Amino acid sequence: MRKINYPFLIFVLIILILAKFLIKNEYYLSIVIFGMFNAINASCFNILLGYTGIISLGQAAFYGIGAYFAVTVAASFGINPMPAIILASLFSALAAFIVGYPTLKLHGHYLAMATLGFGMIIYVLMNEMAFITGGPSGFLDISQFKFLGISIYGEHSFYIFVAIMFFIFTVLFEMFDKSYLSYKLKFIKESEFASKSFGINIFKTKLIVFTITAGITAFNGGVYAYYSGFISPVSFNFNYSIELLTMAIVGGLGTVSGGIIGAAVLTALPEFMASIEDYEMILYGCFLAVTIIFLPGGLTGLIKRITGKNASD
Amino acid sequence: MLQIKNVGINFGGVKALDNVSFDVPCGCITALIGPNGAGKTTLFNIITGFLKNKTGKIFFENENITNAQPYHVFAKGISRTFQNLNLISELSLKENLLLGIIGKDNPSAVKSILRLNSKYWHRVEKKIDYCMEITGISEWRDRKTDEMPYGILKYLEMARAIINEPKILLLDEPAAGLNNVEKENLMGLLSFLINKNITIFMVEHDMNFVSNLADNVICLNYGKVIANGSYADIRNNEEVIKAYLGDPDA
Amino acid sequence: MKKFTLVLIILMMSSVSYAEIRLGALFSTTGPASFLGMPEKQTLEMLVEEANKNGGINGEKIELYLYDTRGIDAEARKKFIRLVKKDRVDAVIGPTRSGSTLAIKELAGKFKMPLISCASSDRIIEPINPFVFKVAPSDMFAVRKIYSYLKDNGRKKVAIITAQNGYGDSGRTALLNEAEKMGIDIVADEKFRDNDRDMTAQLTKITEKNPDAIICWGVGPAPAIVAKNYKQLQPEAMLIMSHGVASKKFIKLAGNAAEDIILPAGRLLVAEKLPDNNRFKSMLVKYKNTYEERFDSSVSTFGGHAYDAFQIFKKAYKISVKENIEMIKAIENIKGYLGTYGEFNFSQNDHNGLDMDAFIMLKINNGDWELIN
Amino acid sequence: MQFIYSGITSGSIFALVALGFNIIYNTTGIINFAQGEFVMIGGMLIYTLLSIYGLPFLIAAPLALIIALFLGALFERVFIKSVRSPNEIKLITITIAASIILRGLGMVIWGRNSLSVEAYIPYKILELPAGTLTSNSLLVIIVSLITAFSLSLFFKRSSLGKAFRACYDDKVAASICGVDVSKIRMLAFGIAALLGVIAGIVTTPITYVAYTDGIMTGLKGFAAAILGGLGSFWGGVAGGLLLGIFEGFFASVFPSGYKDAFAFLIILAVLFLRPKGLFGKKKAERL
Repeated sequence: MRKINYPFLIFVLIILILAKFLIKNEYYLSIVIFGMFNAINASCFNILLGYTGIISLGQAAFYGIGAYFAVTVAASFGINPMPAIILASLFSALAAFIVGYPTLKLHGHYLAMATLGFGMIIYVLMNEMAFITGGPSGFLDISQFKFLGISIYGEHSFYIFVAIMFFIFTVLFEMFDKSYLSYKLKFIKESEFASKSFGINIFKTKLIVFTITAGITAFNGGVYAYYSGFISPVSFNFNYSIELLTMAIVGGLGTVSGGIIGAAVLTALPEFMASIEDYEMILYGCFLAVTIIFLPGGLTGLIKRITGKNASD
Repeated sequence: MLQIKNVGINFGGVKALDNVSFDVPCGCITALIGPNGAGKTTLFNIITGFLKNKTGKIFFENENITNAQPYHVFAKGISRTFQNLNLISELSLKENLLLGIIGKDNPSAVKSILRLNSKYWHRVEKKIDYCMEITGISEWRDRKTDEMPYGILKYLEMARAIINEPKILLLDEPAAGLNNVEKENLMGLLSFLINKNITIFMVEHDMNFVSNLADNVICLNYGKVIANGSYADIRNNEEVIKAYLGDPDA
Repeated sequence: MKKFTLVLIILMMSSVSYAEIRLGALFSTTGPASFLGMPEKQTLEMLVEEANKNGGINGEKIELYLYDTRGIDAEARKKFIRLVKKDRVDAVIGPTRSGSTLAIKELAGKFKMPLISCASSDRIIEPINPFVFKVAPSDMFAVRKIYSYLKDNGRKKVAIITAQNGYGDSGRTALLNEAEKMGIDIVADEKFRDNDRDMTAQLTKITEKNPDAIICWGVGPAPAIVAKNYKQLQPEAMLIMSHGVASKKFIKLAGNAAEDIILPAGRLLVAEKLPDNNRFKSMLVKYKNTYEERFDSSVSTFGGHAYDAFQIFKKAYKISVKENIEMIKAIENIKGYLGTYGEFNFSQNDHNGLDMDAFIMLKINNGDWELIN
Repeated sequence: MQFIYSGITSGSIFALVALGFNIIYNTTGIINFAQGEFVMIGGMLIYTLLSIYGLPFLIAAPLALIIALFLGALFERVFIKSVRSPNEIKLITITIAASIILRGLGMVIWGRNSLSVEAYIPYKILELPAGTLTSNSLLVIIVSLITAFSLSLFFKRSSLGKAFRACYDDKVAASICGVDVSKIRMLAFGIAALLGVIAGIVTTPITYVAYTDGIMTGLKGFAAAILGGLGSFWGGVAGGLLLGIFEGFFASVFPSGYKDAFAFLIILAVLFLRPKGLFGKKKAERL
């Protein structure tokens, strides 16, 4: 319907390519890689909250399901990483469907509680089903990542893979944003009552969105597991869901660039604050509070205001 | 066209609607009147599937739509407006109209994301233009709704309700809050719609408006139908007068 | 995005200062394991300062690069790469938690970066990674010490209650594995979470099984609550804790309920009470006194890990310079180092270097530690 | 049976936290994710006043409560009131931001170790049918119940309490009737902080306090409030007690590692079957 924002996509692409050639230090590459993982998750969260109005505090659980399912399936059945990740993504989507079926009838705080509860249950399962997951000590038996016969190992080659994945998802998010679907979701978010009376099957739409974002998050989680080479439940607890929430909000809800900018800033920020250690938490909180209080549209809104043009549409 | 049969609903012991039955005939304007709290909007909500009635049945074109989901009701060709508008303030007028149509057509999401259905979108754009024109709001098409005056929004809501070419239009107080000029225009628009063979069923308080337009008037009080007939009949009906002015004997 | 890359580029160009010896450290100084990471950090900072005052190692000053892992695997990974690639350190001490160590175990091999972990999980050194060492004794040793103590006292029916975290899980595994080998009968296997406030439900369940002893494996305040709940229910069984509570803070928290608890721990806690001819005594007392004087808080064996790790690094650095061999070979050559947890004898196949001797059995008596034989 | 006693002990704390959630929710419509942080601050305050300044308990406790009231009001002014064009999501996130700041302050001020204070009353083990309870746990239960009752009296009888209820029913109408809604909101946060600090004071001798404690306490309290029905006063109390008993029950019946999973499973089941919580009332909505 609306025109795709090609300058934005090209800008992202240039940054990604520039980063590849300019950043030689693996430390910075690893931060960018983490930033991209976070960005995809935060964008999924953004689609849920910023577009559809579903507050999901269980996103970390889907991320974890993806990571654990991919590596355990690969380890126990000897499947290649990529098919395992796809299976994990499908499995997570199925889980989201089953969970979403009863939960998405709830609203607001009740929905927040339900998704939070789901996240907690998955967290307990990750800890307790030690015969599959390795329990709290973590899962170490992760094979080397191979894709199309090329083995991907180390920050440099993973950067290329994750950057491609990230760019594909960004393009998809942008296309989604400009399609009628994003309107449909915004209608649901703004007025369920009006959307219902104009023939939108709210529940079905929400369920589909919830399922697909869970699938993407899990796919991302699977790749993350192979990148990190070790996973343990602490990476997928409630705190991570909250981190995603803050990223999406700091970046700007309801925009494609919101999740990306929020993830980039909040992934990079703690690295610069490493020297002030004790005060890092306070500063992080203040940064968040200041963004919410003074920047209604998040950082995307700020950029829009400064440049006077639309960064995302 | 729309048949209400013995519909009843309770809200915590209060009978909001009690054994309500009437028909909305095809191709004309039917008005539902009654004092505040008579159950008019409740009835609308039952018809459109937002409330589940305890008793009775609703038929649309001889098809039972009792307790159907709102989107099913809408798909049958029943479109409505609201007392409190229910527009989406963050979006432009044009985008608000989109809501009226995508729920009906349900275009493929995948095709839409991959941008494979551009022909369809051309048709949609044309429809939007057309509806904006007949409601007279074309010049503000790209403005955001929250910066528009109430009258324009009222028309926008009308446009949103007719863009999907409904068979019947349920209007909840269409004239409320409009000035006289706007009311005149609205009457013109409704007559135009009747000519387009769209049945209109409206809740309205403005008796002048009702008298000018309605072919058929139904009066509700305390959840009961107390009168049903032409405007002239209703005006002289004692019970209606009592309901509006209060019972002098009481 | 623009700003972000700009800052990135600036950071990339600003190369780091030039110190002779660069030592990296990763401790969990915030997050749930922060009360373990903090003494480690303080100890290491104290030692580095002291070493530099005394002319560094071989006359070279040590520059310390210390980062907080927040107890998160991903954070440990990021910070480890930062130490290796940006700060270009010679070796890394830490992380505090087993999970964080495991998360960077493979990377250490890839970057050929010597890593001396302060975490206890056996999986850190099994399978062996030539670059990864640990100074914390294996849970297996503590478990064996406990079991043999129990057997000596004719107690064979044991109930375990472990924390639902990496520390508790690793202890639980050791407890279950060693039980079979040593003929101990585990009658109950319960768990608690770090932030649980009441464990009477689990303890009641345990009591119904009539065990001879209850072994609680956890760190932080939760075991103190277990001790209190144990006192409340007054079961027949004796209560045994892990070395995770080997700190005066535990006694302070549990108060009266800590009395008579038995636990395996390093000698550091009872440094003064060791006989004068004990070969560990002088070194332990010295560390303990300097630490307690400087930070005004009682020493913990976790800080001792950092102490050992630093001493081992120091020795290895000297050896590697003297004999012109790699750092890891130098560590493997360290024999007979007397550390806070016993005598370290590293070898190519043993990257921990400790044995069962690492632990001694202690009893809490009148709010203080008491050696038992 | 023991699980019931232990469940009621931990449940009465959840109940106090849930009440804090409900009071703020009712007057402002916000879920205050920093509610658990108030409990942490309460524990820290009483530790500071008792152990560092060496005040007697009878001075320290009221002082802590006064500080709490002030802190809660300040919290509202700094974080909540300053949000421009507030909506639900923004307000939830600002409380998350606030909780991070409070936690960070807690760490900087009080350090990383768990702190404890001497028990306020002599330690005794009470033998009850099929279980035991310590005198300190009993104190927790009694204080929580007294607090809940006096709060309910405050809302029912006092004119200020009635103003709170008016705000809940209809903000606009309340302000027309001369209720200073802004002041009520500030007070609501004050009272919520007060509740948190009370919970912190009574639990610190038993369960200690560390700067990270707030997160889980807050989540459990939120779960209790939802279980009982958000906004329902006695629902929050019942939800808290039930949640405590559930946890104890599952720990004593199933492998205890899974107890949290079961507790949340129950909450999910309640939400699916009774979406408004066990005792929640449906507020009439105008379509």
